Amino acid sequence: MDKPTAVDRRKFLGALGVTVGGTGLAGAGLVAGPQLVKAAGEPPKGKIPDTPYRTGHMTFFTSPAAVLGEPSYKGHIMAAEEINAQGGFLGKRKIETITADEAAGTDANVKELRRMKLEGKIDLFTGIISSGNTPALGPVAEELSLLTIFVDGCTDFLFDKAVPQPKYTFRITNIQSADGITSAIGTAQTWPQVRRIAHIHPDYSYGRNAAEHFTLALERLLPGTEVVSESWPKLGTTDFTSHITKAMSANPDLLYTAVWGGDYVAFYKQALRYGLFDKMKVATTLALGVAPHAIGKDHPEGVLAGVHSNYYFTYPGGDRWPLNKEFVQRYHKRWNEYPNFQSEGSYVTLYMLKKAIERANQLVGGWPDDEVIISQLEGMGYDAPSGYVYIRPDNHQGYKDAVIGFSKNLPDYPFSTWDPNRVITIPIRNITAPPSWPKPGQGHNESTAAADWIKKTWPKATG
Amino acid sequence: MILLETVDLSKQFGDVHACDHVNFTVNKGEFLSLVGSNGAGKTSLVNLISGHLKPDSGRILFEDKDLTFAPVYERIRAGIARSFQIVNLFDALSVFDNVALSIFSRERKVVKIAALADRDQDVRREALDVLSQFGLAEKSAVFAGGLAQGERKLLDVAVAYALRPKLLFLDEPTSGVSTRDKTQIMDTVSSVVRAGAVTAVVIEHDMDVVFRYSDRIVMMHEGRFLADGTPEAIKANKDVANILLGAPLSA
Amino acid sequence: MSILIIQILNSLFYASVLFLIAAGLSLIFGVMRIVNMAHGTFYAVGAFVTAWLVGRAIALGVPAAWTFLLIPVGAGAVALLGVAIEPLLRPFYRRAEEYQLLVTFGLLLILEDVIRLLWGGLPLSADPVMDVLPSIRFGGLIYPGYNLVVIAIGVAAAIGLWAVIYRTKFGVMLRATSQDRRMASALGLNVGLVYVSAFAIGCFMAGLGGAIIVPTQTAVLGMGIDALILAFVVVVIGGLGSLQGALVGALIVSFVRTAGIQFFPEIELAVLYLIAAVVLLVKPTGLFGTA
Amino acid sequence: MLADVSRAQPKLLLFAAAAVVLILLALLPSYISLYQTQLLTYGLIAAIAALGFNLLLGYTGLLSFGHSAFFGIGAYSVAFLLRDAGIRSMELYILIGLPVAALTSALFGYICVRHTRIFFGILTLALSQVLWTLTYKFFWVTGGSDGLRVGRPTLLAGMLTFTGRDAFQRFINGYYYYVLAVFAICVVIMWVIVHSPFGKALQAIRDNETRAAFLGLRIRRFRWVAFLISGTFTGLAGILWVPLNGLTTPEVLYWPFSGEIVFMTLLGGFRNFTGPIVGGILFTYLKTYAVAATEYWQLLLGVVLVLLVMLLPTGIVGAISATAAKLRWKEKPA
Repeated sequence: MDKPTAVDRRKFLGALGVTVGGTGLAGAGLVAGPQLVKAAGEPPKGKIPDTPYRTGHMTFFTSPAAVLGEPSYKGHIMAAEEINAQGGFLGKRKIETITADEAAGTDANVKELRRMKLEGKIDLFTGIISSGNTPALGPVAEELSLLTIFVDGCTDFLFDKAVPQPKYTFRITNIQSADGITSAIGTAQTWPQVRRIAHIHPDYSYGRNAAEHFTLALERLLPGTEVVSESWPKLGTTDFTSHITKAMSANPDLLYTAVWGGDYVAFYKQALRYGLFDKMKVATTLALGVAPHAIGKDHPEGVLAGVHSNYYFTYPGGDRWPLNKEFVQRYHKRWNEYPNFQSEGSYVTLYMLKKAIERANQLVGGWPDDEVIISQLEGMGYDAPSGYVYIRPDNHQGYKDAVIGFSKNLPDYPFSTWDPNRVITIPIRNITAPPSWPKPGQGHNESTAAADWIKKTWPKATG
Repeated sequence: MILLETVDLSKQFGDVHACDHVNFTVNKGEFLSLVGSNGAGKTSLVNLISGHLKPDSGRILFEDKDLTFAPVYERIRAGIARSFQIVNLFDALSVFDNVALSIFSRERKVVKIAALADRDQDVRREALDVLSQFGLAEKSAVFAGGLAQGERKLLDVAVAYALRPKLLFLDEPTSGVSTRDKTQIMDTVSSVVRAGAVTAVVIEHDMDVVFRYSDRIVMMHEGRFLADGTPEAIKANKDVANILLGAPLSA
Repeated sequence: MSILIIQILNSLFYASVLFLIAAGLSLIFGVMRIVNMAHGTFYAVGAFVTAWLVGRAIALGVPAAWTFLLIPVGAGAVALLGVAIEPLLRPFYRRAEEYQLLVTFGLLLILEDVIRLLWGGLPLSADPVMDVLPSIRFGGLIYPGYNLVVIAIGVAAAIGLWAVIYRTKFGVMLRATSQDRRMASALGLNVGLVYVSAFAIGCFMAGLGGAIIVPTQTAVLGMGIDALILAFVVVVIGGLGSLQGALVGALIVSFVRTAGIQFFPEIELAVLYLIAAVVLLVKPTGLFGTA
Repeated sequence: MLADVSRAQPKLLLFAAAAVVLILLALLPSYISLYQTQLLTYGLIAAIAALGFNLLLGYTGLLSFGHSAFFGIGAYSVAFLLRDAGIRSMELYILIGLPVAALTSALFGYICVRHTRIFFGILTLALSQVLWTLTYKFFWVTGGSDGLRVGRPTLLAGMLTFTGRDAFQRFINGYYYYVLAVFAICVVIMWVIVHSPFGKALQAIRDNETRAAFLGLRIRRFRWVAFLISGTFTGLAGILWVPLNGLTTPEVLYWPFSGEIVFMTLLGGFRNFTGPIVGGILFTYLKTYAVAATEYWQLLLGVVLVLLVMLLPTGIVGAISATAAKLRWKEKPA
């Protein structure tokens, strides 16, 4: 590996386009866009069948991961209801949704996806939370020539290896590697003095990936940091006391954890009572991402609280980005809770598809073939509640600027939320490998293209 | 000539002497009865010899081969077989299979995995032959579990007999059946056994049966041998009489 | 040093909960000869019921200190559930083990979904209970007082159960029945009653485990399955049907687990199963098992 | 002689019935949808697994709660063969995978058959879970929770390859017949085994261990060999399953999957030869449609299982044959 050059950290972070701002301000890449909900501009061309447009939404309805699955489903349903209220796609084809439980297991999910396509005759497959499932289902979707837009299941592995040349598969949320890198940048930006790092991560690909990319990026941003403790609790662990004590025994400056969902709730409640938060800084990837209302008021303030580097409902806030304000209002009205990044992702999925269908219809008239719709999805830019979303044509991956904030207890919410004045945004293009970058197995054997890209191109920060 | 010999064979359960330095010999070709009140140690002795129990001390010699601690299957191969007092069959298998299995085992064919059991004509012939000797031929296709008690007793013996042992222990072959069946069973068993020139040791309570069929009778009491002789000699033995009458021993 | 103490306390804390679950499993097997695959789910029910009750109570403005009383209530609820379910198992007492395993396995599947039906997917927490008690200082570190209570309850449960089984008339009935069902009924014992109460006690233990742990953690879907497997490991090591076995097994498992987390995180889980397998090899009935 | 007649006739009927079923299965794909074909393929594979499992439960009287281990071993050896040796031929998968599965079963079996009843069950469970945790933990070898992908193999020594236009459709249809053939062979082999002297001996051991010992049978050895064969069959199922599923994950090693194998066997009935076959196919459909029908599919399966054990302890085939027997009884009064 070529020796990294040295640059000043402030310059470095500047070059990465890191901005720390209030939720009232537009973050990087935000451009005030048209209202989200509005009747289609041009009237549809040609004859449109009024047969329903069948979508299959697979997500976690059972198991601990249901805390992520339900928001995803709710976002999908809300978008479908709104679109159907206007008569459906192209004003004609109402959206019908059949669901399946992702918790049935990867192998059962493969079966179920085939059933949805071959028997359920779905036009679109969407949903999916687990990064263990997209690499399994992506190839199947290609196999079935089934238009598929994954909401999450964010592993780089999907488009790096499992489906290197996607035709039918897309994914809307930021990739996994962005999580680790975002937390690393957030850490370097906020606590440049930390050196001793402890890790507690769920023992599966997500935790492994987060740890690896965080460490890689931090080495460059804060040279001389060392890993002083590691724990790999099984996903679904609820007793973290020994992991917490182990981490504390190494007296680190910072604890970095990718634990999420019910596990995270159990974790922070125990960590709180073990005085962990008084002893060290804490950075997370998904702390507040899971479901805003799942995190209690007792959650400590000032934790670098990740949201899967995607979206938190208070950002962009105020009237600066009405798209989000109105989305959150409608969502809260519909479900009596606040959306998370899954809700936003599955909501935007249907609207981007809607836009692609409308464009395709303008091009070819009538109901467009999937091929035409896909051509419109590729390279599409879109103003979403979370900001500007762009689908890269080469790997069908949706990109939006990465965001991460700091936990704070505000009077206006019954749960811990983001500090409105301290939100970190990073232009996504600066923390992911560029389109041309070789994928794993093409001249390098790093776990992801991003990892290789960081190792080869990132300088070492000084000062 | 001596077929089986035990030397000071002993077995204790707690402080109960099931077998107390028993020196037991069986001669080739005889039909021997082992008698004595319950708990006299008859079944324990058979269990020790057949390998169902491990002795505390002493030796078991069969045709001058030491089988004291030999595993059960070696004793079977050496030629010792037994039936059981409480019928011990393969209830979910057909009567035919119950007997056939003994033959397969004896012929070392039981390990055959790629051949249909019913296609082995030799075994089939012999099995049916054994069954007809025991008067069970008609039942061969019935599940062993579906037989009447008397038939089950016979089949239990037949299964042991089909091993073609040199020495066959029959543990109360007539227990739990009506008097009429008793004679019928014993007639069958003794005739088959004698016809097959198999040495047999029968544990039996019914003295009429014992006196009628045995060449020699051995009497056990509290783990020891009390008397050993021809039916006539035993009949004459006072101790035996007392025991059988349940009276205390004079000696 | 203080780290060591705290890790030991952590292990004891974990052990007392494991013991409550495993002892119940063992008791049920010892008396009824049934390996209850749904046992872990009873533990989960205890957690959910308690968390839910505490949540309601706090919402109704009940002072946190009083919510302590809800812990036995939660456990009791599970005992009642046990009483309700036991008749379902009666037809299987004389049937082959595979049937008992499968019917309880079916029960597990059902209860797991019923929990979700009642309480949904979000984790429930009951930490107000925990915060009633202050934390204790160890050198530079602190340890929640409540966890010491959990340890105490574990110890109390062990002693209590021991006393019931070896020092009371009912205990004699229990042991008699576990020795020989027929003999017991021949002696005029009401075996049916013994079974119900044994099952209820077993469920109560599991429920108590869930009830005391939930304030320190959260009630989440699937917690029962993990608990079941660990309880299995415990009883396999200690010996199915043995109380001492459950105790020693729980201690071994939790200390090994802690050591695993501290020193060799990679094979933390595998080690537990290996221990279980090894014990079964050298002593199939477990360290204290009979039968 | 009587015996011969009474035994020969039902056997002839059996062969006739089997032939008919086989022909029907062979004709089916031309009448059912592609999806049904692949689901049926899953079913046949499950049937092979259950068939092997039942040699242990039904014929030897040992309840294994760890057969997921052998299914998983089969599946993962294929995945490794593809990833590390670049092998794509289904035949090679089977030729190399089977010995691996056999060795694992031999090892596990050697340890497990020292015990019976519940201890046997728990020991198999514990050992299979060791395998599960290792697969789960050593993710850089096994892909951890992500599992390993397996592309479509070539069939019949490369004569059939599946790439390009509607490869998937062609693969499913081709693979169905491939699996059907293997399935038929497995059924014949297993049928011979259980009707061989060895098979009879196993049943004898199941019915009455003591007496079996007094026929001179070396009980533990027989159990061991039975375990080995059983595990190998289930391993073969795992081998056949991966290419169809496209990947393998630690889930197939996790104990609930062992539970599913037991479930399907009881569903069909473990006292009949055909029980596990019927059970395997039925269970595949049952679970697939339960998952599709409701998010409370677990509850559904649970209820089915409980009702099954309560009302049809001998399984579906067992119940049918019982009723059939009753009817026959009515026809000719004894």
